[in-house]
Amino acid sequence: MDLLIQHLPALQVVLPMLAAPIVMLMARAPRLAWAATTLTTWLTLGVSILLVQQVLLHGSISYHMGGWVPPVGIEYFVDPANIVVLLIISLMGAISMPFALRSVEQEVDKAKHGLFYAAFLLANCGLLGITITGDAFNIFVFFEISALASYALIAMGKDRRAVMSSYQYLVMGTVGTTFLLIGIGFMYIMTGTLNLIDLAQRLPEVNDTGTIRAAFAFLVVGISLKLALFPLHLWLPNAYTYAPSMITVFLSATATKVAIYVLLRIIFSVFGYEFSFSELNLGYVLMPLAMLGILIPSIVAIFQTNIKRMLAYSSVAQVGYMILGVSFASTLGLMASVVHLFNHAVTKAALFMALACIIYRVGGVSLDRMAGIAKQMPWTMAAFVLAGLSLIGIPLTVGFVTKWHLLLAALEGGLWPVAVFLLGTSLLATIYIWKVVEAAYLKEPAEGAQPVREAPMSLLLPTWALTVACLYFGIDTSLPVDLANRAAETLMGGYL
Amino acid sequence: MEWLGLYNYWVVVVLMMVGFYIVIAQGNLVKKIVGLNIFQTSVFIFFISLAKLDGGTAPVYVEGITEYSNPLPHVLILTAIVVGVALTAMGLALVVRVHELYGSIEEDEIHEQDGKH
Amino acid sequence: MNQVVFLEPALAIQLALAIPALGTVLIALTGRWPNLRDTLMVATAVAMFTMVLQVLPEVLAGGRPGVTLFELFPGLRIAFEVEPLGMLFGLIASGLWIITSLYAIGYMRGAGEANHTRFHACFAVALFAAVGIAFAQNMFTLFIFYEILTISTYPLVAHKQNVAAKMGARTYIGLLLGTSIGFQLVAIIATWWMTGSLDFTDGGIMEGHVGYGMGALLLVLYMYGIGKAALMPFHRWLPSAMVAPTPVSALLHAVAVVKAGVFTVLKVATYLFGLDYLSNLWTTEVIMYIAAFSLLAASTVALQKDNLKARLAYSTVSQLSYITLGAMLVSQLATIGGGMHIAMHAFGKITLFFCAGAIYVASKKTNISEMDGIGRRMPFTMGAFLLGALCVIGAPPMGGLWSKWHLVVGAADAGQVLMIFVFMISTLLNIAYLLTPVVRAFMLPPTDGYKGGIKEAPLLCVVPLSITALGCVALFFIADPLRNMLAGIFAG
Amino acid sequence: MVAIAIVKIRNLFAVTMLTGIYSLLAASLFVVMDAVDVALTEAAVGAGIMIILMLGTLALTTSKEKNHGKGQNLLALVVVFITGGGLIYGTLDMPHYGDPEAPAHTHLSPHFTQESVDEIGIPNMVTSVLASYRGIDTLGEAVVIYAAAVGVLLVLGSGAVRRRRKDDPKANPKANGGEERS
Amino acid sequence: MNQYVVLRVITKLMIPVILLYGLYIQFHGEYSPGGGFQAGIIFAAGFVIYSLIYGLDKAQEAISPEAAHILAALGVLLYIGIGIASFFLGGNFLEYKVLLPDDHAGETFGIIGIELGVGITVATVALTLFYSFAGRERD
Repeated sequence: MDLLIQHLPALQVVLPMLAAPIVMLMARAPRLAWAATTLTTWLTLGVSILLVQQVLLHGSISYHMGGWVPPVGIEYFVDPANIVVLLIISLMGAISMPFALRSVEQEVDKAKHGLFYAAFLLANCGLLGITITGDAFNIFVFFEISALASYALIAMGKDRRAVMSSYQYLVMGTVGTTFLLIGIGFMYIMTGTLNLIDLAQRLPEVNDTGTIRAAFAFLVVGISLKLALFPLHLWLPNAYTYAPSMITVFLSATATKVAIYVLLRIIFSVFGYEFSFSELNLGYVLMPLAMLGILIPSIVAIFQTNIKRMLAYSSVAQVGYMILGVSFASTLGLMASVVHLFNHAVTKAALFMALACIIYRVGGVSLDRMAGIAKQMPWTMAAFVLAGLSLIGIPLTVGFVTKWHLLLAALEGGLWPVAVFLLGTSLLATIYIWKVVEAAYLKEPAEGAQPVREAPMSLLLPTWALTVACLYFGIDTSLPVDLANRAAETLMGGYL
Repeated sequence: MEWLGLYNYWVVVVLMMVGFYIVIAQGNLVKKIVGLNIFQTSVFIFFISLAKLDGGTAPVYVEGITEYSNPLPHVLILTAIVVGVALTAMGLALVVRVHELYGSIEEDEIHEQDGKH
Repeated sequence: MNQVVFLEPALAIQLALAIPALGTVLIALTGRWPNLRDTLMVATAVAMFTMVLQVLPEVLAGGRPGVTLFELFPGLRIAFEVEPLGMLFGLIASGLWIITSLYAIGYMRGAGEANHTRFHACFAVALFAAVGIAFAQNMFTLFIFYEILTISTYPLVAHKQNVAAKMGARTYIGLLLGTSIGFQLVAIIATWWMTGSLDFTDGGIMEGHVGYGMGALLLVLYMYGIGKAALMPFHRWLPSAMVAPTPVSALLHAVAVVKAGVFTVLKVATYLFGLDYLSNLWTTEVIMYIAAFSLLAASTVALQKDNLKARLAYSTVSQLSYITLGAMLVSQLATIGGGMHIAMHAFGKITLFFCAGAIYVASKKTNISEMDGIGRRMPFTMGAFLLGALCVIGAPPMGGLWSKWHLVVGAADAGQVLMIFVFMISTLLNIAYLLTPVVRAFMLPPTDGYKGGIKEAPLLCVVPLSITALGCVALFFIADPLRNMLAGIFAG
Repeated sequence: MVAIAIVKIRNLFAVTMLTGIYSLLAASLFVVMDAVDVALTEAAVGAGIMIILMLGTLALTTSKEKNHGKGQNLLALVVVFITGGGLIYGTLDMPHYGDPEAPAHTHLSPHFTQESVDEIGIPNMVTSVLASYRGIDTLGEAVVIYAAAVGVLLVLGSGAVRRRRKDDPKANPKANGGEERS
Repeated sequence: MNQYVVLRVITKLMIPVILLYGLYIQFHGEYSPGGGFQAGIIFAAGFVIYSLIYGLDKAQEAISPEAAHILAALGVLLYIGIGIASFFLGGNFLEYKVLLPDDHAGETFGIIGIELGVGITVATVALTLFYSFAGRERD
């Protein structure tokens, strides 16, 4: 057990990495591949939970890869800030696996299951690696692992547009990571180090140089591409719409969240609050972008007839909320952003899962095909409505917890108009969610539509697990709020 | 002339811009991948030029020599090149699939086939 | 009285909320057996009313029993506390539910509507929310139940699922959610931000924390944020909601939903702002004039409506403004009058709606112009209609007299002579639009050449409306204890 | 230069060849700058794998780029010039090429160049850094290339010749996965 | 390409040389430029040339796609395995020192091991990629 505890940070990443090749070799036994993947994701979740425990008990953990003392070697670093993100990723990985069984069997060719799950594990491993590592270049490497795996997974969608959207994602994602690489290069030449903590200590000496400013700009733009910050979000709606259902669930809950975490790390921990907000006035750039990024995608979402696409646009808008919290440049705002990482992951995953249930039975989720579906799939639609309420931000759901803190942060900054804007935009969310509700509950099924049955238990249970989480954490807010609070304080405090 | 010392970087910057331009402006899917490649390779050259040390030699230990070029960027670029290949392979594989499904590798033609989306 | 009290108030409050919640589930589950389902519904209503009654003695004795369920963030609680105003609202909502549930069974079966189970389940949720609003200890709790009420009544409004119903329901939920999130929530959060509290406190929580300028703004936000009070120009939802089946209009849009609105107005005015603080805000008077305008304008519109339910809806808009106006007069008497009017108007208007529904069930008529001479074949219904109308008008021997009396005296007390005239004119308008149907029903010969004898609606429709009509009369005589209880608002 | 030619030329075979040449040029630049390991890799990759893959792609698709309107390129130019401007701005404050006083050469580099032989015991410092100091990076690298294999297999199938000949082409596993449209 | 006898003969002679060179690069990486990655590519290049001249089916007889997949997976597993082995010998992940009693020997052993893993993976992955592209018919 001691051995286990000691190596937790390494295990967090190595477990899925180790399992991927093994699962790939199970090409002949899809069920076995699934079982092995499920086991791995749950073990990974176990590791995350143990890590949370360790961090809460003993404070931050630094793990020296290869036994080399940082900054010479690479360090894995777990503190209250990234532990939340680790938990989100491994939780979402674990919960989407039981769901995957039936959904993937229907959507992906059986012969490819081994590869499919291997790619899924690699994506999982990449995201965990990005989050846990304490080395700038290592972030880049893991970004690419998760990206490559996601490109392949998205291309597995049934619609031929899946391939094209995967290609677009690849081009934009690669430009993003290349920008990231340029930024890392600039930082390296001015400081001679790649270790994030070391960087944080050495940057202040040189941060009045153009090089560092350019580095900052390239890092922020590069990561913004990955996190789909408006107007760099163009890859996201297509990718989410055409990917296999289970992949949409997983990616929507994790991929952009991890990118946001990296952005937070860079802005707050590496460059520091002073440099980012006082010298470069990042807040003035992010706030309008965030507000536009909430407004425009929300409006676009209203006009979508494919519900998956509608929710994808809503995801872009939700990224706007998270960035808005960051742009307030206060502990409270930051905390709202971090808590929204968790809340939105749970909510959006629940929504996409409900859609996946409908896709499983009906075959598509255009507004027409959902007409009258509530009678045939009452449990699925009930979950959709509840999670939808959370997306809108109705009290007693997790969505409200976010909105509440964002509003308080806006008021704390004296930004009344922003507060009103925030509430106004939740009305936009109401409109698009309500369109679905109206179609599902009040419309009669189209002529000649085949009646369908309720989704199978293996799909329904994970959906409801997340839906219940939406409600539970909306009432007993202490766990996410507490973790987010610690995370925000850690980030604001920098690495020192 | 102080900026002469920076000349080397600027050549690389021009290369990067050319690559980046291809990525954005070209509608041919293969060319886009080529553009990405050029873009990335230029970044690699940029990194390697960071590592160069006047009077240093290749970082392989030889008795008596104390000045070596910085090995760290070399390592990073080794990794980055591999990543680049991986991405290229993946991108080209997708292009092949796109061609099979649409019969074209021109972006505008593909968008036409898919309607508005 | 003491014999029927067998529970601790705190437990009774929780049960009063738990019973309709449980009832919803049971109704949803027993949908396949209509008789069992309907029995369960009535049983739920009775059980709930019993629970609400358990709390009454302590409130009458001046106590304010309460219970805290849980804390969302430090200081932000989901908690309940019953004070006189809430007691009154709770009693009315749960008491009238029993009668309405009987009526609903008769109406829904008689009018051949579909989807009974969904209808009754949503109804139970709505009542759950109404009692939650009545008993809320703080603005946050109130807001949550306010939203539950909005959402749970949406399927009821859209019940018929035709184009008109859907459009009406869209207006309904759009306006109610829009105002509550766009204005009310802003105001709530701002209040929390500035005062650090959302608890309903005697004398208000604003004084000393919020400047008068900001307070003036907050007042406007609250008053328009409480869309259910139907202050013009955000009253459109109420006529839209009339596409719903009549029991919905009767209980929800004459009692639970709209009264939740004005109840919230009274609560906010007395317990968040406090009357003294309110009197220092320049917007108080502005809102008062707007309420006066709504009152007269809605009455005028009502006069022109031929559709009986639409006329009653505009009448409701007008009557709600009485209560808002009462709150804005910043006088204790007027506030008490507003509270009483909640009760009086509830009985009066529910009777009127029951009658409209009964006419529809019996003869499928909805327009007043078609109802000439209908009094002869439906004497009980139209008799009850007369009583209800008189109650709303405020004529003796109806309960409505007392609430109007207090409002007028309150206006005099506040020195707002103009408002006395407003009340007077509106009473005349009330008479004009409420008594014309009665006169036409009894005096004019039937236009459709109907000659036959009495053909009333089903018994389950007629009995409830008779009960509520008698209630209007009864209120005239028990107005004094009611007044005493409401005076407790300012005793604490 | 070669790169600019790539923009202009429409024959994709030529483009591929030029890319190869570009890679070789880059490789020789690497040698000039003392990065022999990198040069070897770039040569192997750029002139080897990359070309083979591209030719494979072109064989499977088409080698002619089609003519299309040139109207929308202005925006691209603006974006590119902003990026380039940012890069130039970034380089202005940089230490000069080869400057031994640059922080990059004074902070960690000495540890690698002076002590790695003692600590690790092998003369090629690049290998020491690669495999030991930054071992997890290299593991990541291996996983990346492995992920590419997984991805390409998912997208294109394994390309097994024998199996395909035996089976009916329609039932060929590689052809599935993407083709049934919803 | 059966008619190009010269090519076939030269290829036959060249391939062992190429593979040998690959092995040299693989195991000499500690002393001179090169290592697992470069070696893997060169190794794969040998097979690619072989299949260009003799046909894809012949190459797949030598190393079947399935075998390539398994080897690619094993390469990664070897790398991770060495990392995990150092757990049990008291070190951190990828701490090679602990693998053998002597620090330098341990380091060298570890590096050779992981380079081998990289080499196998890269060679077989490159081959897999080639098979995937080449094995697809134009349609």
